[in-house]
Amino acid sequence: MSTDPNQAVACRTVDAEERSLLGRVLDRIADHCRARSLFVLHYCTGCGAIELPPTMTSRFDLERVGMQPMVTPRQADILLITGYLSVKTLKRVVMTYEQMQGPKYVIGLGSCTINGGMYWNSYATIKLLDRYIPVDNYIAGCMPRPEAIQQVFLDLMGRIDRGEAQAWKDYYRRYDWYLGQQQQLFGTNWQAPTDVVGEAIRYRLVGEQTLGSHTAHLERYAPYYDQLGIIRPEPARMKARPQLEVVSR
Amino acid sequence: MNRELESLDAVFREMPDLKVEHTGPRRTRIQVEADALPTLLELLKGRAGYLHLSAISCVDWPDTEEFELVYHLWSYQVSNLISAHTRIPYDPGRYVSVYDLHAPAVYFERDIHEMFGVWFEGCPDQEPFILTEWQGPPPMRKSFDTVAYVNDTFEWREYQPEWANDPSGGKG
Amino acid sequence: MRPENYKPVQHSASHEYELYFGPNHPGIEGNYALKCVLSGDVVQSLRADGGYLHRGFEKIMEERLWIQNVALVPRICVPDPVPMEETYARAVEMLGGLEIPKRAQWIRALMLEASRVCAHLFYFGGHAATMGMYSNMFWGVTDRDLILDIFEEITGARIYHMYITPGGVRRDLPEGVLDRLSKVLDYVESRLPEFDNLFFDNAVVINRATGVGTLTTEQALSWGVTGPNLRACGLPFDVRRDDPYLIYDELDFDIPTETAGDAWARTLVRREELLQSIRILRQIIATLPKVGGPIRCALPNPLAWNVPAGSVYARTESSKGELGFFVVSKGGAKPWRVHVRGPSSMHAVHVLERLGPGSRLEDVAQIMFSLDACPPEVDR
Amino acid sequence: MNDLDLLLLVSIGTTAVLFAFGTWRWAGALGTLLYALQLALLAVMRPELPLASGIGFEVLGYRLQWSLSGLGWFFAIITVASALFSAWFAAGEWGQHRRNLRLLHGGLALNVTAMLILLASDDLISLFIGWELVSWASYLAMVQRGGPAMDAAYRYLVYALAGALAVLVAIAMIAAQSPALDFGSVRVWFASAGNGTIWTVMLLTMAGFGVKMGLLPLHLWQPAAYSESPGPIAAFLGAISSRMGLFAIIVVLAQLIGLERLGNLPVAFSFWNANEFWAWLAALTLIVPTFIALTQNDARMLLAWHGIGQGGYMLLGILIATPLGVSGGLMHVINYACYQAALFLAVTAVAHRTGTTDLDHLGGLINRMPLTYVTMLFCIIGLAGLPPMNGFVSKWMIYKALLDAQMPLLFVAAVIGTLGTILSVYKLIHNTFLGQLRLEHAQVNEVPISMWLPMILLALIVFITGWMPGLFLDLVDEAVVAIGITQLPHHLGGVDLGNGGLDMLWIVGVLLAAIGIGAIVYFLGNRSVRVGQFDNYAGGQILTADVPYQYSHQFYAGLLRVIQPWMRGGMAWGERALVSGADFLGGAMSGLYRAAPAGAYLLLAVLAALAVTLL
Repeated sequence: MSTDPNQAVACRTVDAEERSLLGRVLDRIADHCRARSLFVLHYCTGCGAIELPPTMTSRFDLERVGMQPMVTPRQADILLITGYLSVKTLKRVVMTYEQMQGPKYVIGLGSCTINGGMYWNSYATIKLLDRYIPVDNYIAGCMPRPEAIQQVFLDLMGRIDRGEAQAWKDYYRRYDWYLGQQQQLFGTNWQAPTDVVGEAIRYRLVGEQTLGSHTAHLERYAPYYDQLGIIRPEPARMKARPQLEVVSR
Repeated sequence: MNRELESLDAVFREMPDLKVEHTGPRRTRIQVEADALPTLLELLKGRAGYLHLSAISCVDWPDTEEFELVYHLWSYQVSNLISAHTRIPYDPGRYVSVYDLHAPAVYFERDIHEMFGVWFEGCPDQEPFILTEWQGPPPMRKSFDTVAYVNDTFEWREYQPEWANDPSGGKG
Repeated sequence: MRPENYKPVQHSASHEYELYFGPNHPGIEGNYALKCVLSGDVVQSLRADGGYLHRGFEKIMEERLWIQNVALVPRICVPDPVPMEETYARAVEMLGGLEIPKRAQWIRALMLEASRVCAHLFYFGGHAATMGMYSNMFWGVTDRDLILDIFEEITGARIYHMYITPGGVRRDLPEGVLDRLSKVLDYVESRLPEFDNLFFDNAVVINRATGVGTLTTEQALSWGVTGPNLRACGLPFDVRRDDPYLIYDELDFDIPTETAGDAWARTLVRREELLQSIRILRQIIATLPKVGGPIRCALPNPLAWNVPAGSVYARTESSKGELGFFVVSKGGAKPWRVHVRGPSSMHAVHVLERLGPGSRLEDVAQIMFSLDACPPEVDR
Repeated sequence: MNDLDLLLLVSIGTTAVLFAFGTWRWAGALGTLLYALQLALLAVMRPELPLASGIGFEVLGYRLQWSLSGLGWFFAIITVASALFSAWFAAGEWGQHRRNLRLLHGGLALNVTAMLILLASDDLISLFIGWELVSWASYLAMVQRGGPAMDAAYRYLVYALAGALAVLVAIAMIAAQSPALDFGSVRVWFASAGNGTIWTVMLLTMAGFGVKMGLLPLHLWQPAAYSESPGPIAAFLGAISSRMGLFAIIVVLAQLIGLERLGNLPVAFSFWNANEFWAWLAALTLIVPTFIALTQNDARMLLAWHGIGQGGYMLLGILIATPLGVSGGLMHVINYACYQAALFLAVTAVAHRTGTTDLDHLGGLINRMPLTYVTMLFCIIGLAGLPPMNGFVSKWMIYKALLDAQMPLLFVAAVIGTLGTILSVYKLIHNTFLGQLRLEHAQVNEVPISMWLPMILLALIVFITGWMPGLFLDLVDEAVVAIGITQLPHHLGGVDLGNGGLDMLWIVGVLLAAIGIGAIVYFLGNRSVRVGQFDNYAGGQILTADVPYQYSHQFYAGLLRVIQPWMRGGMAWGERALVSGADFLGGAMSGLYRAAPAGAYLLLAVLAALAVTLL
């Protein structure tokens, strides 16, 4: 596959309808299985985390629907935003979200993720979570009861099973917009470690708004990448490096 | 009880400029000049057993352009809480640290430095703690308008739910 | 990885390396970070990094009405919210010169002690979990839920009750709730032998926790340690007894102490405190039906309530230590300044940064948890 | 003039040529070719074994003769092959950056010659001559880098001379009682000798030959001496040099005294016999240095300590005295030579690019030096004794032989040693290749083909002979027969035993199939994304390159805290005590001489003589 971003824009998004019959059947089976084994990233972002132990442990027992807490993003399917997010935490959440592998789902727990909730006039917390990462489900309340959390999990499972929970693709298709929102908050120097554009190409999810003026900011640091030998999608950048002076004792 | 209060009185006798007021059970309020405060704390600690620095609070008074620093001290022996109030001007906004007397002061002074911008001479650690990634002014000052900041920085969700206009809650 | 952070620095030999606990770490209670510098598995230095849960409470409380803040304060400390409500309410009462009716005082004490039982049950589970023992956590959380049910019956909410308001409590107790609470307490007490078998008499746990994060009495005094952590060093100081509020001077309870000052002593003190809280609750259950009268004093119109000017410092013994609210009023409809002195602010930053160096990596989470530090209260 | 004479001549010729043309640019390549020629000669002479040399002469009534038995031939193959790979490596870019390699190439060839002479010895005098030649040749190889290498080599020399003295005493004892000193006569003499005599001779020879092998407690000189020599030399010395000691020990214990006799030789005042005594010493040699290797922070020191420990396996295997055990022990010699040489070469390659072998200064080189990484990966799997590499086969044979011979405690000891090996080789590869790439190494490149080809070839040998151990077992057979043990029935994939054999063809086949399934899923799934070094999750914190995150110092701190009470350096302390004791005695003697005038000594001597005569 070409790794030139200019060409990659032309790479069409593969719609569900355009997939072959076999592909659709496989997707259907995969979704069905996936919905029954979900790992939840246990990132206690806000005060909603206090209702998670009851939800997870013996009284409400989330494990009976096939969900388990997972501590690293690479293995997790669901990112649970348990309440208000301060700007400092949001940075980490965006990093964490980008490190999760697709398909990935986000649940915003509590009113503060929906519209700022109790902290509408706080200078430290964000008001709209879906401006920064795509959100699949919201749970209203301050704070939501374990039953509500479970209900939303069941709802999400059903949507995954039916192949409807596709919000994560939006992040790749409109990465430039999301990055712009993040940069507005964190400053234009902001850049997460994950190569989202490369992943969009990989997943064939490059849309009209994947690249734009905000992603152009990322290119400023290209010399650093060369210097540090960090892998970038453009192989041409990996030029021959100068030899080290051979030291012998 | 009386014996302990005597020692407290001895402290007050040594510092005649104090305005002492007993505001309630086990509560004493002392108004003290800024340059006399460290001496007062030292005397309280040494003579009257006020070992426990419960908190240092800072209040912003924009009318007089002053910060009010309040040192809350508790004596385990006397079971009394002294709040020592003092005021320092905005300019230069510097004060001495009482870290050498009370180690917990370092946390509160760091916090006040972060939230109000007061500089404490001699405080060993005034690195940002909570606001490490904050670019704006010290947010606890009265001059910082948080609502205006929020309106500038964040967007509001635009929705007009039906039930908001319908006092019956959508039931009829 | 923001590339502008990359200054091409030559590392020295990596005899020391950095390891980050959190902000997301299962061994840490909540969104809080510790930056450890380690050599081998021995902590060389430890730096607390907070602010992930910062909401600017002190600022937004200045912009809300006195009564609106009742809804805001419990959210400062998530695992133990009732003392927050109580302290704020009492500060406003002290400023406004309000007299709390006797019955409201008893109900408030009931809420406070029930909340302490909750917090301690949560703590046992958490402390066990930092050693990799999760059964205890499952038990603690589940037993705590029974008390949350009682809370829900009394206040309508499981966690954030907003029940204690300046002047009294929001509403009276429902019919028969004291009996149900009594049964729950019986059950919790009957569970304690099982907790003992699993946790408190467990040789593995005792060996893992003794000598970890030891505070001497002098250190505890000079570092501003309060609450059970101070009592674990042998100092029987308790705000409930030494600076009594509500009806605590009418109650009969002991102040348990230990002398070792390590993580295990802190846990043992909390176990005894749990029993003392149950003892207090039994007294309240016995007395409360006999205390009649209103549950709230007369308040002015809450939307146009100007609290007289002045400043007070109200203190409460929360499950974590001394909780103080310094409230300043300028005589207006909103507080001029509210300063929250959470017990964890001292424990999670000042004490932890000093206890960490020299301890081993596997004990860091245990030290943090045994201090029962609550990050939302640190960050406010 | 038979093949053996030709081989010795070629070897001596190689030494001469390489000393003469050592500064020439292509000296390394020339040496490689000459070693290849020697290897070919060895291959050719295989059907004629044992092959007696035409050279031989009589000194003081003793006949000196040379003859290559199957055992010597087996060790000679390893010797020459190790020299070949070392010379090849040195001929590449590594050597081209150095001005004068005369000493390196010449010293290497001299070592090979000396070792061949030792291996071909057929009587005790020639054995001793060969032994001394090897000692001095090793000294020449070790001193090359100067500085600390000089000190280490000097320490070695002290040990070697003391050991040689012990061996000389033993030979003198035998010469006083045995009619002749050729191996045949000595074997006959041993059969008739009393237990006390055998013990004395055995202890003296073991003390002498054990020095070279690094048998506890005579091992202290070895790590520094090996690790301070230049890379290819270290590879050669590490691979084979110590095994000369093992060869001599096998000659004495197995060929001359006989393993059955060893089993009947009681240790005074105990229920042990000599066989068990040496087996437990071998087990100690296996465990102690391995766990000392765990604490090393220098890659070459770590490997050198392992060299001592692995010697314990070989001796242990041979002392089991069953066909399986002896084959396993001997096979471990050749397996070990392959991966130890490759590991030293890999470490040298890393040092060539980064300038350091300090494990605290390395890390994350996997993307920068992938081939070196593959070499090290293959070889540490071999060193740790895990399938599918050849180290597994020989260790499996030793374990199995221990269990069959009903020595469960020694089995446990061997497993403990393996555990230590696994831990410390993981430390080696983790601290070198895994983890965080240090900024100063961000632009390091793979070594050129002239350097990686010999390494990779050795690594492939390690893998292929792990897959088809029959290839090496064929060679081992020659040596087993020479010792006088029955051959072990084996096939290409391993060994057949009555109570469960080993077939590596199947094991590796299943392993490859599993890897294949994984590969199919991996490549068909095609969803992998390579991420940068710092696109990593650390509890949500932002990682930056200017902070060290590599856990290298005090690796296994928890384990070491447990075993530290047993690791107080008792043997090093003993060595120092011996040195200072000798120093003190020498000082006292010297003081005595200086303080008293010669006349007083004369008077004392006369008085003493008078007293003796009068009494």
